[in-house]
Amino acid sequence: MSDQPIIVSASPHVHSDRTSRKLMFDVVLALMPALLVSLYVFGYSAVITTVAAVVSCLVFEYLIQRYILKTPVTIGDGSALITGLLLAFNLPAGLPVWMVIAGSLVAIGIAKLSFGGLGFNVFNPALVGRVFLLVSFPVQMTRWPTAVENNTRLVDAVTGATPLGMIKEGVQFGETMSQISTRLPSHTDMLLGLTAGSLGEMSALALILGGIYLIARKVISWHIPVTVLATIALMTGLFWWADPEQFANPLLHVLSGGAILGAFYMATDLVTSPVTRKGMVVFAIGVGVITVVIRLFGSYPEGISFAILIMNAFVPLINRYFKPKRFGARIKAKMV
Amino acid sequence: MGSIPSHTDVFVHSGVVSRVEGHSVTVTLDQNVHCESCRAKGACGVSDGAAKQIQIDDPTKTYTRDQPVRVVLKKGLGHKAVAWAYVFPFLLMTGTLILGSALFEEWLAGVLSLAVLVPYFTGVYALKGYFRKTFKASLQSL
Amino acid sequence: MKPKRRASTLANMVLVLLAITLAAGVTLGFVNQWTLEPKAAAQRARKLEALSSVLPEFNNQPVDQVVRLAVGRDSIEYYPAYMDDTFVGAAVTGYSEKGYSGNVRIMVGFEPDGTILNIAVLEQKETPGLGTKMKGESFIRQFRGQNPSGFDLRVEKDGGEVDALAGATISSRAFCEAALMAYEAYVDQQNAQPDK
Amino acid sequence: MTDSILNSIILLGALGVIAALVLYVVSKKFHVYEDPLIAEVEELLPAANCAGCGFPGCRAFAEKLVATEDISELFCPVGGNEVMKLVSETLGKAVAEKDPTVAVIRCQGSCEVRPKTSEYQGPKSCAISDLIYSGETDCQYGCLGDGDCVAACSFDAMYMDEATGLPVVITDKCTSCGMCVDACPRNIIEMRPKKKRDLKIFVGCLNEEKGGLAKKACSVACIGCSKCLDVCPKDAIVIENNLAYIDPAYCTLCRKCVPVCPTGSIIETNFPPRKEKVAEPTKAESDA
Amino acid sequence: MLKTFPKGGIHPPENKITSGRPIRRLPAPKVVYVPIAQHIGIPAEIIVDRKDKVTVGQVIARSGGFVSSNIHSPVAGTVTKLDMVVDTRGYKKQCIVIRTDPKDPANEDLPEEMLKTEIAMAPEEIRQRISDFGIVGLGGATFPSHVKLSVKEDQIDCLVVNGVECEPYLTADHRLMLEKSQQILVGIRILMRALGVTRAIIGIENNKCDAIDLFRKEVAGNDGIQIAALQVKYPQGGEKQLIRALLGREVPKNGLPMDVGVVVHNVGTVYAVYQAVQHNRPLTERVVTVTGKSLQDPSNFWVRIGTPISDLLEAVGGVPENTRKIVSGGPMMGKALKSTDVPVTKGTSGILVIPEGEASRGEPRNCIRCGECVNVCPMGLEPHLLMNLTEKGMYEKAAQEDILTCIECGSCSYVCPSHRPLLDYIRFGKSISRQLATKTAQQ
Amino acid sequence: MEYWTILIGAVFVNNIVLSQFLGICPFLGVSGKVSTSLGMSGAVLFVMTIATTVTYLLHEYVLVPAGLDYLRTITFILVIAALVQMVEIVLKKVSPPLYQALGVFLPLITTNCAVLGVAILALGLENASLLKAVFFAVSSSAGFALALVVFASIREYLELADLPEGMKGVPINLLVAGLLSLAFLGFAGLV
Amino acid sequence: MAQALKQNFLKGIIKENPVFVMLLGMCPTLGVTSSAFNGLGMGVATLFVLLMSNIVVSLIRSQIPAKVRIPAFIVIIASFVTVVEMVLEAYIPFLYEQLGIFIPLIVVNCLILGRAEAFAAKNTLLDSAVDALGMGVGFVIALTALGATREILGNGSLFDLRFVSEDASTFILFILPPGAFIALAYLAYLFNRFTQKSA
Ligand SMILES: Cc1cc2nc3c(=O)[nH]c(=O)nc-3n(C[C@H](O)[C@H](O)[C@H](O)COP(=O)(O)O)c2cc1C
Ligand SMILES: Cc1cc2nc3c(=O)[nH]c(=O)nc-3n(C[C@H](O)[C@H](O)[C@H](O)COP(=O)(O)O)c2cc1C
Ligand SMILES: Cc1cc2nc3c(=O)[nH]c(=O)nc-3n(C[C@H](O)[C@H](O)[C@H](O)COP(=O)(O)O)c2cc1C
Ligand SMILES: Cc1cc2nc3c(=O)[nH]c(=O)nc-3n(C[C@H](O)[C@H](O)[C@H](O)CO)c2cc1C
Ligand code: SF4
Ligand code: SF4
Ligand code: SF4
Ligand code: SF4
Ligand code: FES
Repeated sequence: MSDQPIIVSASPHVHSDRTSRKLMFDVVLALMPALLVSLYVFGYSAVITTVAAVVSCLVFEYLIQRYILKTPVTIGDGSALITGLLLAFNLPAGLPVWMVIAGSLVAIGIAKLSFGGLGFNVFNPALVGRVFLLVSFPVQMTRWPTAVENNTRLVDAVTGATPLGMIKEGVQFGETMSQISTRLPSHTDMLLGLTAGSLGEMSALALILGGIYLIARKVISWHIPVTVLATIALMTGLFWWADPEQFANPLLHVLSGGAILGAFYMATDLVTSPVTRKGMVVFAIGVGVITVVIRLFGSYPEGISFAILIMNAFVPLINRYFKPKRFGARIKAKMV
Repeated sequence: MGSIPSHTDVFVHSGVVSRVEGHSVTVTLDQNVHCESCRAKGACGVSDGAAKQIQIDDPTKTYTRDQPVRVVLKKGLGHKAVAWAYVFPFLLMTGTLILGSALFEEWLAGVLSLAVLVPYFTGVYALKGYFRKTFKASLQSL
Repeated sequence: MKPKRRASTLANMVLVLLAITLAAGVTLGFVNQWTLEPKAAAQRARKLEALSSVLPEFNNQPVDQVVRLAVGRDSIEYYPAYMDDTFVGAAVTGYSEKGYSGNVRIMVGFEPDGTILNIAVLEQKETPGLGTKMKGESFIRQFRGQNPSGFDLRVEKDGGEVDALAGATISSRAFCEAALMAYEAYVDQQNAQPDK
Repeated sequence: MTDSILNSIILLGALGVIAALVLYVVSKKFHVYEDPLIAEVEELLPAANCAGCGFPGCRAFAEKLVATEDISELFCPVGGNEVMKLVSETLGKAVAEKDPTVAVIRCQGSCEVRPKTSEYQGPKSCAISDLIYSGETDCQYGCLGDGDCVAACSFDAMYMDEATGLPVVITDKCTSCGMCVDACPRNIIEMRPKKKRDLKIFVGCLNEEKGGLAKKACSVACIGCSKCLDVCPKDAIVIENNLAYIDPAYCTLCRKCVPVCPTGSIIETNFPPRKEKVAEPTKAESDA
Repeated sequence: MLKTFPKGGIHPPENKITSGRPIRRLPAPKVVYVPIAQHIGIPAEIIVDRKDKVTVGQVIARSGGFVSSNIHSPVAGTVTKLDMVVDTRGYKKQCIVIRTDPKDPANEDLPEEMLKTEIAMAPEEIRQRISDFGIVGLGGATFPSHVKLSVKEDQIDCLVVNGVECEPYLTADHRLMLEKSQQILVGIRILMRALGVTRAIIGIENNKCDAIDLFRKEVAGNDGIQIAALQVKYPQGGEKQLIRALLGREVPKNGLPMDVGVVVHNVGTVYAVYQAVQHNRPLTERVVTVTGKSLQDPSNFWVRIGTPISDLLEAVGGVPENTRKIVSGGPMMGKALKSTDVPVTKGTSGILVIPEGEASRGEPRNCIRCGECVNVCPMGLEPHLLMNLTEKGMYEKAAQEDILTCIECGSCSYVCPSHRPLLDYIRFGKSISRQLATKTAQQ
Repeated sequence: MEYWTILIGAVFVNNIVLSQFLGICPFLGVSGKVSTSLGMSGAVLFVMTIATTVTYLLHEYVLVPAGLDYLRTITFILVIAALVQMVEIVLKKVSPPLYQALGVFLPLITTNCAVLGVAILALGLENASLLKAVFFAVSSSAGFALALVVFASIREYLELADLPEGMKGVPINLLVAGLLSLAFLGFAGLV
Repeated sequence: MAQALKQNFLKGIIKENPVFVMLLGMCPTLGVTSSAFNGLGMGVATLFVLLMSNIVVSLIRSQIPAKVRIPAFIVIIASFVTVVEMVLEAYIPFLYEQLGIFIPLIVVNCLILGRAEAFAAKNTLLDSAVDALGMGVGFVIALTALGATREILGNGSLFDLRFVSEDASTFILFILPPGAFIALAYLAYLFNRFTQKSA
């Protein structure tokens, strides 16, 4: 026998080789294609924003855990890294660095560690950070650098409107969809990511690629992303069918804005989404409906961040009412 | 193994026996059971009826005055009680108001919608037997 | 130690409560009487303050010479100002229902030729930090000394010359609409009473 | 003008009268009787709500005190005799005086004297590891060292000694509420009378195995050799299942048993240091 | 599609390295330590004394009640002591120590008996025999088998024989089925007669194709005995899951198999029944798999009850240097041992030796609410919630969340990516909840 | 449409708890149990409706004609306090078992500032009418209920979290309310 | 005696701070504190009503039959609130507009703050005045602190004194509703940490 004392523990004595760290790094991997597209599209400013967000998230997690909460430091588990990445993905490239840092502080300090750290937060940290910045700095947060032409410049890229922004503004001016659509980028551009928008929401294609990887690796299940996108498509489709001059077509709604980023990477955050499949579907329908309501009738052109946060609040309620079916809960078993 | 007597499908409220008449026990409820998380519980409440009293019949055991007890109520009954006490009269009131507004002047409609509560509660009074049977709470001594 | 308390008999209860409510009634009645004047004065003072901030020096009582004009769903006010009986300008209110949240009401001071002297915001419920910046010097500054006859009182986005507040185009648009309303009313008023 | 004042008086006066009438009716129908004594007694209690008295909280205990005739069985360990005396005065009922007690840890199995023979991996909780197995050492009676007792103490009267891996009671802070006694799955903690200057003598071991086995598992284990029993002048010691127990009711703190224990299993607290070797009997007696 | 239960379950690496190893016999050990509490229920009462001579199969401790069982001497020899011996948890428990008499021929292995297919006994006699001959469930729970047979007429319509052996590593049942298939079939008929049923199903996981084929061949469609191949999925062998998989019936919450007209017996139990009824042999030995990737010679053994586990490990070439954990039972449900001085009991199905690298548990981290534990729980529970509730002392709430229906399969702890010790807490929560429940029941 | 605006406004956009700050004490104070908060919501619904009806009538048909606007606060609070008591008395008289069930189930309904606040706000609605005032009260209580139930469920959930020392209790409750309110900003502009 | 009074006064500020500890009067606390001045104004108005009504109740307490204590107390508080309302409208109209609906709500607030007084009404004039003063000052401090925090973060100013340029980006969120909750959450957190340490 080994000279070290024998180990005693309760069963089971074997364990699957999945760990939460591996899960997290799978997500990071899945985000890479989209990040590469963004680096190509926005150039240096994307690098700066991403690095600022990631580094500051990690640093804040370290500082707060070490010096304020005095709990073990967990920056190695990869969750703060994801929060940083996703926060950056939700910001316009080239946002002033101090704002990025403030957003990270809010995400990590307020939304995550105030609740006790990984696993206890009710709201999606990256989104809390993002929405905090959006509400506080609406001007800077809606200054979108246009794609590609400016990717080698360091500062002050020319800014353009996002497709959803153009629609919202157009509708406010009383324009019809056919007038607006002349200004809109093509669907292919949106698929590839050659439009204005947040750093990471650019390329639907790259995001879907990563999403499929996550589903294949069983990091996330298909229920949330598919339901969210289907709900968005269905609802916007209904409105579009009723009045195509007033409302944009469903394909545009699915491809534009943060719909895909949100559906695959943010609504699926394990911590802040329901546990059971049924619950996930309910949650995802909620996200989809609120997103569409905000996009079509609210004052923000894009609503998925808010929608996810609002539904985050409903998760405890959903978990409460959509429990797995207990074995043997059926009153009388049927005789065969 | 058998089924476990589930002690969790109920509401429990502690109180003190304040009067005993035969099998009818009057219990004064401690007010703060549901406010346990409220820091201001000591200072809370505007109405003077801070200590609620309820009457319970329990022929099985005897109780003495000032005995601390727990009142136990089946969980589903709480919502049912809320429906009878608040939600139904509310629906009646708003219904009357909407109808009344269409037919009469505003003030009359308003007064009517308040007045309709009188027959409602009279009706509830008439259903005494039903309520007695439905809302049975029981006592546990501590 | 404990003071003896009045027993809770019906008579006692009614009497004491009656006494207290009566006392309250008297007090409040009197305080109301007493503050009626100051309340009115305060309102007047606020108006005067707004007036003097947007008008050149005057020595008449514009508040007493106010002209009410019905415009749209609401009415606006026209306050002429005189210095020793010479017309030195007028303050005209304007409003817009297109604010981000609720109405925007402003008071525009015009020189006799219609040049804007100054603008004061009377009422707005815009979002703090966004729409509320319409009260700020840097926004108002661009209107001073402009004559709307040669200055397109619309935000740049709509083809006008007003530099909108960043992130608050809606508020800026409402502000401009109110200013334009005031200007048009002023012009109408001048046309109706050409002597002034 | 004065109309307004008059109106306000009339309106408010009417409201006042109505309110008074309503309240009068209410007071007739809603008479609430609560014994004011309950509140008074509750004031006296320490408000620790520790349940050491056997009731859910101080309020419940107060209700019980007021309700029961004979309260000599009831005792608030936190408040101790002082509070009970006040309660007795308030209620005019007799209370029993109890010796103040304090928690003691009846295990000395530090890492040094009780070698680890296995390594436990699982939740740091005595209750859970007790459920899983007999502990990291070969003693199935001793302290598991995961600190459930420390966690249970709501008065910060306990801490885990890093060096020994055993819990320590801070006697001055201990209110003798007994929560730790309940928390320990191995029943290691005992409430012993505090006596004067907190002098205590007790056997710091619970191992019921035969001497050799016990000694093998832990070098300071009680081996049930009866030497202490033989020297005890007051017959305060009983030996059962290879284990000695000193009954505080009879022990006069003479300390005779302490030096004779071959394993050093008997613990004495707060005594002045012993003179070299055998202490003079007179000295020992004066200590008592 | 192979049958299986619908919700939950996992598929850990099977590692059935001993499935090709025929069952060997170990010579009778020099000393046996026979604990008196080897079954669920009341411990047996010792009826021998020091220095008594006993022989193989002699009752040495008598059943202490209805839910209890006789214990028979596994060897011929002399009772040396009534002493204590450590159980799998490391606590000392009463046992009878018997020194084997090396000269007594009874201690030599008996010759293989001829297969005896005729069943002479009436149902009542069978039940009595099973009770007298100390037969308890060998599937793990060691529940006295006669209790399960004491059913009302027509209450049961199907006997399920559990040949699933879903635990990784273990092959005792598998080997038994291969080597004693005919005896098992006779045993099944005995039990069918005792229960008065005409239908029996043997459930076997599809990773034991040889056993399935063998049974299929031998049954040849008569007797109402069916063979069902099952998908390989842990914990298929749990009786509730097995019944669901085979018959589509769901044992009600807090209910028993008999509530849905089923009795489940392990194949080992069935074989023991055969031995008792047909050959008058009480339960004194069983098959134990001694296994582990680091062992020189992992094997299956016929082992006499009371044999120290250290002897077994000796027989496979000793414990390797790098061993850090020794488990009695399989890796999913077995108990880690503190020492090898523990005797084999009726419930010991295997000994698993785990080397250095695989012995340590991962550091637990915060739950990330991934829901994996919920997905794999075959009982439809929410293990992460149950653990949290227990951790925070909210036992009533845990009881409300059906903590007591957990079958302790450990699937949740197995999958948790955060290495949460879910089952550790759930077990603790169950014990407290049970205490609370009995307390309220008393009120 | 006007009614639709009132409803969406009171429930989502200007939720009376999350953005108007009325009834915060019960919101933060009442225990975090979902079933209790559902019951509370029902009670508040009734109390707010009846209180608004009475105060609206009192204001429009007594105070204003008599020129006693300035007695609004004092009369309203008296009337509301009396009403709450009356409801209790009536319930107790009419059906003791019902009253008893409520007593066990619900915390005492106290007059909180939400009732007074809604009664006063209802007077200031555009083109106010009794119907509209009552509808506003109903919408407000729906908003109150929504916030209360969601909040209660989150608090039940947070009982299981390892909150940092010092965040427990008041701070975390406020923080959750804040983040909830932040999320609800997304509804801005719906009306 | 003086010591006891001091204690009585201080407990309202720290140990029983109505906002941070007792969680009372949250509506005005959150609703009107978008600037330090508003917070101060609301705090002072509340302090005044609380002090005055406590004094009056304490003076006439022996005359009030037990059963009408509450209505009597309501009437007295509501009267003072109405006075404050009218005076503010007349003399500080700007503040009157800012505080809006929360002025009448002082009634509810003071009713709760002063409940101990109403219920027991057992204290002498001096005691109850000091008690009210302590509570009131605790309330003023909390409201002003919250208002100041929100104004500084959200508007870059304190009591309307700007220290960043008008066009600078500030954390607007803090003068919006969510900011009220969040700022108070962290003030309460700091308060907790601070008092726990000193305890
Ligand atoms: C919570 C919130 C508050 C807002 N407040 C205002 C406001 O007060 N004034 C305004 O013009 N726009 C406000 N907006 C922004 C408008 O919805 C709209 O996006 C903006 O006016 C577009 O103007 P821009 O082109 O200048 O960015 C607000 C938006 C939100 C979400
Ligand atoms: C108190 C008790 C009574 C039982 N009664 C019966 C019974 O009447 N019939 C039966 O088939 N099994 C009965 N069982 C046995 C269980 O169904 C089950 O086989 C046993 O607990 C072992 O199952 P396991 O190995 O899946 O854990 C009983 C078990 C217990 C604990
Ligand atoms: C998680 C779990 C897994 C089990 N796996 C098996 C198994 O693989 N084979 C088996 O015979 N019994 C297994 N059992 C035990 C059965 O549930 C049941 O107790 C047994 O088949 C009854 O037969 P017995 O009384 O003859 O032992 C398992 C029990 C549990 C709880
Ligand atoms: C599939 C997946 C999605 C995630 N999405 C997010 C996210 O949207 N925002 C975020 O802050 N963290 C995200 N994380 C990381 C982590 O779960 C998050 O930081 C926790 O919410 C912190 O408690 C994600 C992790 C995984 C595995
Ligand atoms: S040490 Fe034990 S008895 Fe003493 S106060 Fe702590 S828990 Fe209570
Ligand atoms: S004394 Fe008991 S509870 Fe305390 S650490 Fe030791 S075993 Fe655990
Ligand atoms: S909770 Fe119990 S039944 Fe469910 S997976 Fe875990 S151990 Fe198995
Ligand atoms: S598997 Fe682990 S991390 Fe996932 S929900 Fe369950 S306990 Fe949490
Ligand atoms: S101040 Fe307490 S509810 Fe508003």
